[in-house]
Amino acid sequence: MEDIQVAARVTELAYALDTFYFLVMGALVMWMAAGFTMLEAGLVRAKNTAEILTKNVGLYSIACVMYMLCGYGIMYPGAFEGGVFQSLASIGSGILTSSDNTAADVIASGGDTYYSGLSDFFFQVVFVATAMSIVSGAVAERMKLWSFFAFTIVLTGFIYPVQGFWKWGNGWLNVGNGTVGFLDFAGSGVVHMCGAAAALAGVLLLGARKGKYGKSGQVNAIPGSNLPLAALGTLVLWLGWFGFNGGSQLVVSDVENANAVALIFVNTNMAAAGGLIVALLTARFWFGKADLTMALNGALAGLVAITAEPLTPAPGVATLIGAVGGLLVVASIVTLDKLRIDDPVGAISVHGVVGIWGLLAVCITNPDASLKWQLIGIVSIFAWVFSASLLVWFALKKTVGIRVSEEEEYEGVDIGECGLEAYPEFTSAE
Amino acid sequence: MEDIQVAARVTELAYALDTFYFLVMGALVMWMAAGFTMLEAGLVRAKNTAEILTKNVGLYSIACVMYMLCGYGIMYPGAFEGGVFQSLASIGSGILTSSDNTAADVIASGGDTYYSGLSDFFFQVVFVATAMSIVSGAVAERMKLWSFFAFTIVLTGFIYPVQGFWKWGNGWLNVGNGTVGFLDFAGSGVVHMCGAAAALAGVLLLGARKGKYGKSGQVNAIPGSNLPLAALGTLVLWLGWFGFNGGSQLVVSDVENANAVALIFVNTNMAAAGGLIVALLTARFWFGKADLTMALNGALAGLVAITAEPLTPAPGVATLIGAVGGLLVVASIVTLDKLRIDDPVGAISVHGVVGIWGLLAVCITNPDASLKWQLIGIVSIFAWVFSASLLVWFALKKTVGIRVSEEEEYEGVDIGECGLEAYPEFTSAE
Amino acid sequence: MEDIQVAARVTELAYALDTFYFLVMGALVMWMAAGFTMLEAGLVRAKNTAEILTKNVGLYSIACVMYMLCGYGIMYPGAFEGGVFQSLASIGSGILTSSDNTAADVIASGGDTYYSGLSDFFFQVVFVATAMSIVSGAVAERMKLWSFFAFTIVLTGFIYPVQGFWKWGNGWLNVGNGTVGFLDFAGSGVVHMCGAAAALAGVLLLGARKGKYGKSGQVNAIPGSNLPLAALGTLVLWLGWFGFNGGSQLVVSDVENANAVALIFVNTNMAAAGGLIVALLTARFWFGKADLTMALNGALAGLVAITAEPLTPAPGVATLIGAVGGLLVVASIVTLDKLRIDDPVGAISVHGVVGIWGLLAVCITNPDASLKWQLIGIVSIFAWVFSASLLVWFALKKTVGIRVSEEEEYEGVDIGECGLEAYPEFTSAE
Amino acid sequence: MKMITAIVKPFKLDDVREAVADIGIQGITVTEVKGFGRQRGHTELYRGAEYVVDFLPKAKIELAVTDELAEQVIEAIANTARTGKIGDGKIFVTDLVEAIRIRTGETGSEAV
Amino acid sequence: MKMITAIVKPFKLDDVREAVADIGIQGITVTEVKGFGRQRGHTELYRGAEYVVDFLPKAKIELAVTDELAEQVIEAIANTARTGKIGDGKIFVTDLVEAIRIRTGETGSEAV
Amino acid sequence: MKMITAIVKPFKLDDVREAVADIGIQGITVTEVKGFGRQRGHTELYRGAEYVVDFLPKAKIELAVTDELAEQVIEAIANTARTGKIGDGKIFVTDLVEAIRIRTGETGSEAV
Ligand SMILES: Nc1ncnc2c1ncn2[C@@H]1O[C@H](COP(=O)(O)OP(=O)(O)O)[C@@H](O)[C@H]1O
Ligand SMILES: Nc1ncnc2c1ncn2[C@@H]1O[C@H](COP(=O)(O)OP(=O)(O)O)[C@@H](O)[C@H]1O
Ligand SMILES: Nc1ncnc2c1ncn2[C@@H]1O[C@H](COP(=O)(O)OP(=O)(O)O)[C@@H](O)[C@H]1O
Repeated sequence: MEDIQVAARVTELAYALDTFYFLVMGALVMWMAAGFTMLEAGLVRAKNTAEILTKNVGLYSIACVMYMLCGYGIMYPGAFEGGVFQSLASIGSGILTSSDNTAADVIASGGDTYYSGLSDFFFQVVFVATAMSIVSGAVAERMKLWSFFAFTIVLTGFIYPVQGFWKWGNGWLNVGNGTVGFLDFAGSGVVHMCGAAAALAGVLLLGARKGKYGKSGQVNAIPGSNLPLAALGTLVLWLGWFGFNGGSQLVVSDVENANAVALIFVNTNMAAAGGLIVALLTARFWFGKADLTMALNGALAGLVAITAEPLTPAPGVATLIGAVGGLLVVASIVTLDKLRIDDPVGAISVHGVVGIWGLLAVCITNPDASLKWQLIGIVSIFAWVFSASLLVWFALKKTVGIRVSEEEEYEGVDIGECGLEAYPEFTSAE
Repeated sequence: MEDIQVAARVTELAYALDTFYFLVMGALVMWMAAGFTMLEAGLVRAKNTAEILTKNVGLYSIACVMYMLCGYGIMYPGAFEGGVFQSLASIGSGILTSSDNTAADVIASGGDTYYSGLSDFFFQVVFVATAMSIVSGAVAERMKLWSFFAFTIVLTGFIYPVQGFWKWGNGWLNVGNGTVGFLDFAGSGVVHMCGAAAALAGVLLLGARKGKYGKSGQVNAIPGSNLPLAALGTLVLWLGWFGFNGGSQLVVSDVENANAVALIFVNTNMAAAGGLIVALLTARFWFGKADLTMALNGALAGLVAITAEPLTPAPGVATLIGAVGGLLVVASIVTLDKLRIDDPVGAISVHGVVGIWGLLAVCITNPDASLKWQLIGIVSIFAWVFSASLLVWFALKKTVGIRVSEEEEYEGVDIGECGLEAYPEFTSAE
Repeated sequence: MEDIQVAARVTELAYALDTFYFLVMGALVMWMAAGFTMLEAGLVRAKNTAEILTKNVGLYSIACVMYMLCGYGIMYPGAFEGGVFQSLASIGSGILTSSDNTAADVIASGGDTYYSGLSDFFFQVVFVATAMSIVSGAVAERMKLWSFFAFTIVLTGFIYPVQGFWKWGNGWLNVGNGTVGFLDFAGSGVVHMCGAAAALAGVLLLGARKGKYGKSGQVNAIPGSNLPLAALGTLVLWLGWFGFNGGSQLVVSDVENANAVALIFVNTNMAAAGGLIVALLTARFWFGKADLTMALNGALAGLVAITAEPLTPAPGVATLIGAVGGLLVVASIVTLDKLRIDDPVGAISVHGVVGIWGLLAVCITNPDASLKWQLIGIVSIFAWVFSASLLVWFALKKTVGIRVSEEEEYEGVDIGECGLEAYPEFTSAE
Repeated sequence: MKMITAIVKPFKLDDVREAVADIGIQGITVTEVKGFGRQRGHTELYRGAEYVVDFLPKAKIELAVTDELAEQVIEAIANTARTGKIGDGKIFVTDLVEAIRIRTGETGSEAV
Repeated sequence: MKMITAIVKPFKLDDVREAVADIGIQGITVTEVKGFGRQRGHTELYRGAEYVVDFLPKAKIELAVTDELAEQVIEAIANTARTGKIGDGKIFVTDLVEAIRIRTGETGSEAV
Repeated sequence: MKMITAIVKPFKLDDVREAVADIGIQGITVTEVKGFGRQRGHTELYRGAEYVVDFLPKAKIELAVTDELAEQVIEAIANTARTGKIGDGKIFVTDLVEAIRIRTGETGSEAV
């Protein structure tokens, strides 16, 4: 081989490594869909389990299609020349043409074009599904299936991409190409708080599950039916999060980036561990018992907390950032219950409250961050997603309705919506 | 480093990347074993769950050993000098010597030898297990465990490799080194339809489960006992399929191949999403309810449909190919029930009927495909696998028997075959 | 690019590939935490399930924190200049600084520094969690939760790292830089037997579960409550083990190492298959039934057996090494029961007895191994871990106590320790 | 003494328990049962095949009471469990020959 | 009125239900129970240890009937549930003092 | 004949079964029930919210016996099931009008 050929081959190899890395990370994020599915299936009652499964696999599929049809075009207008409208126009010709960077372009770019455009789409599409999964847990056990899917279409095709564009599509929140301004490395805000804001809007219009809050103000427990599934779901999410945060570095093919990805893995893991331990201890001292479900929420809180900035903290600091998340999530779950905001799986606390903490915590370790911009980002994303979602939920409520009948809720949405039971042979205590 | 050294190092790096990619993809395919296990465990009754678990972990293990002993040698005669007989002869010396391509050979090949031979074996062996997993679901709840294992030995060691050789071993179906002739990128035919054909032969000789079909012609439902497991299994398969299709590109180490793998990931994902949505809608409009199990089968149908050609369709087209699969699978499940072909998990519909659709759909997007060759491939593979399997099932039926006693079927095969219960503490309704 | 630049770029690429490989393998090992969690949750009774889940997610988190705080420093003193004390001292400054190898250093090292230091920490930390997971299964259904966590702190922060240092930290067992002396490739001894020794010490002080052994000497079965979870856990471990063994090669970026990793994958898979088949057959012929739980233990035994040396055996030999493990594990489980050593999940047999077999089996295929050194390694690791653990368990027993009250054991530790039930809606037979 | 056995809709269980507690009944025993009555089960479709759910979950409540209280208890149960819709359930009364409190050995109306 | 309680093999449940429905019985209540009788359970091996399954699942069927129908119902149950093998079960009959249909308040034989 | 119904703590079930077997009783039927008695349930916290477990699992044992054996059986059950703590349970006795062994058709005291 001649020199020039070797150099080109090296550029191609780097492109291949980065693309492969991106795809593997994306596959891990896709796996988070299984995590949310199991977590939520474990935390609802048996009679609502088949429906929550249906919601989760359905929302993932709808998210993929909507994001392909228009979401990706809205969020990354440059990705398609001409943006969303052209993208919509191209449905006939196959949506997302399968054309990608040519070898010649890549080599000519000297490494600036460092991964396949389609691998980027793949990574992005699994993110939007994550945001939507957050909603399904919060509205569980009482929402109409098809109204939920209708909302899914709007959130994944429009509401999410718009604010995603603000930050990651190089919109107004992404000042100075992301070096100053609002900082959100992998999406504590863009993905997690976004999902939580949409969920909160839904929960407010939907109301609490029957029997959750007593007349005399007491909060009744409605225990989850299958905690092994909840634990499995949490561990799946923990694993998937290595892809979520680790892939958000976007490149791995040189020493600096490889080190960065390694640090992100370590920090992601440590934050989850810190969150879990502190939530478990908090539950132990507050309630007297080692509440497993709080520990699981604590791990997820740690993960959400570190997501906004997994790269600048040292591992010990990452552990502490996660630990604070673990404390906050327990306090938040209890507080929301006091406020009679009924969130069966704790999604609003984990992704919303702790998402905000994660965004603020960026200022602790990243010298480029400013509290002002973090607040601007939080407020603007929350305001947009919450109000847009509220509008959609409201429209659905006034038309097709969003809540199942009282009788259906009593009997379980499985029979009503899906016509089957999740565990038909196991007697369930009433 | 001198130039020549650098060039050699680059070749080695590419070899390492491709091998690593191949192993990661293979690990994902291995993970599909867990997917089939959970899917099938969720769709059978509680009293037959331990046995279906035993079948699945057992068949995977047997498939690995048989494919090592002779299957790989039959399918890829060149892989061992001297082919299967030499391979068999080499048992004493350790089966599959651990020797692999030397660095010198690889460098001398200038990149033509681009991955480890053993990584290829690993990838292939998890494929054969996939084919066999398809069978276990279709014959569930009534077949004798050890007869099933006997069949496993023959299918994985002989029946599968023979037709695998026809196509991927560069046999008669692989005209022009795979550029013309029968096209089956990752195995809609060679793996999925193959498994379905073997399953169909078994089901025909085995008969339906007691109580499945009424005297007056009605079809009775026998609900699956644990739908969260079925959903988990489907999501595991969905993830594993990225390896199944993505790994079948075989190379990732340059721009073109990296792009190809990325496109395969995207198309695989979109086809599954399309299949799920359409199956869910079909069930909704046909049966009036959002039947979760149909949605899950729909996702798998989408995956099977795109497997024959995940590389030429644009993502939108891939979605549609999957969507048609989702429609077909619902229709096929209902039709097979009408024909009194009792397939508890829908395996014949998902892998057989939709596998054929996938093979035919190649003609839509791949200009190199010809309907003639696709039909030749379908007919010849089906004919071979079905008739060879029928023979083996028949021999088993006439000797050791393939069906458990009526009493054992009533009490559940778990107690009869495994001596234990899957859920001993949970009262099961009868 | 100039020559020198290209060469540097190639070195960087190799570093990136090795780091990425290391992280992916580490993520697979982290996934083993889910495997242990599901396996153990499936094999205990329903009333003790939430607690075993809590133990598993808790121990993983504690292991991560303790290993960061001091374990890693003890095991690899060079990793932090100044070792553990400096490491402890650095808590204030963030524990494990996030600094890593610079690009300049890497290039200057000419490839000798071939992966990120943090990726090494990540890989190592998931190993220590594995060791600790082994303990939780053996002491299940009767140990106090917080005493268990106290032990976790000591094992992961001190007992494990000390013997880990002996071998992998280049201590006295690692003669000639690991070429002669005690050989333990991926940790049949350092990880698995270590965990089993700690478990054995705990079980001896703890005693058997109430009702496990009758007055008249009979051994009573206490069936696991959820076998699909046990099967899932086993398959998760099987998958994770590719990372466990495959990652222990540490490098993948040239032909030789890529081939080695491929061979390790193949051998790991074959050993598990061999172990499963033989355990299933053994159970069939010994007990008359295809005991699924024995098959699952057999697969794990095969994996443990090959872990000490997955690189020198040819695949056929690896299968046999695993097969012997499968035989041993069944015999060992029955024997331990005869000795009234109550291990609900078979952890001591799988990881201890078969771990020893794996270490001895190194001598069969690796010419560098010596029986003498293998025995020295086994005895010294076992003696250290067992006696240190015994001391800690004893101290805990004499102070806070290690066993729950008889009443709590009867009612299940879930209510007592966690204040909730794993399956609150499913009636459990008593 | 009388043994009163009431088959009621499961979601009425808590109300019934409170109603009889108000009269002073301190002990009841509840069993999950399946009822076939005039109220028919429903037909579902699972994978396109029919699925007749012809039993309905009911709660069976058993109360041992003194003869004096019987009438009052029956009334309380009937009033609380009534929804007016099909499937409301039944109350059966049998004679109780003896009752023993295991802990103390008390018998007769002391024991119920 | 009589309360007829039959303990039968679970797989005979559907047949029994049809048989008594043919006589005109409209309501029955079924409970899953465990029976210990002359029919012994079996011994299994789990992980090499003995595992005595000494209870057997049975279905308990309760029917409140008028005195006239009692004989006929008992016969129908006995004939349908009989397999001739050990473990076929038993039928017990007790006197029913009163029966009330909750929905309508009807009592006595109107109510059964 | 008498029908003896005992509500006992579940973990006493095996002891009771052995005790009555010693007297020669060959058949018993066991149901899992939930008991509300003087013994109250406990309050748990789940995710910080209260969770009243106000029913307690109990085992209901039913035995049909001849009049002669009744006294002895009741005593055996009471003695075996007694722990002296609250929640020990109760024994109820009703008259049995008839008993039939389905397999053989035997009736009366032959059948119990
Ligand atoms: N004759 C009977 N014997 C035993 N149980 C009965 C009888 N009649 C009704 N039941 C029980 O009562 C429940 C309610 O009965 P149903 O006929 O639906 O009420 P209604 O007569 O008010 O319509 C049934 O599901 C069944 O469990
Ligand atoms: N005396 C009894 N009291 C209560 N239940 C009984 C009695 N005898 C039998 N049974 C119930 O009937 C079931 C069948 O009894 P079994 O003795 O096996 O039948 P057979 O007498 O026809 O052999 C038992 O499992 C038990 O549930
Ligand atoms: N009057 C009753 N009618 C029906 N079941 C009763 C009655 N009294 C008690 N029981 C049952 O007996 C169980 C034990 O009763 P409990 O009041 O706790 O015992 P004690 O009277 O010895 O304190 C209760 O849980 C309930 O199932």
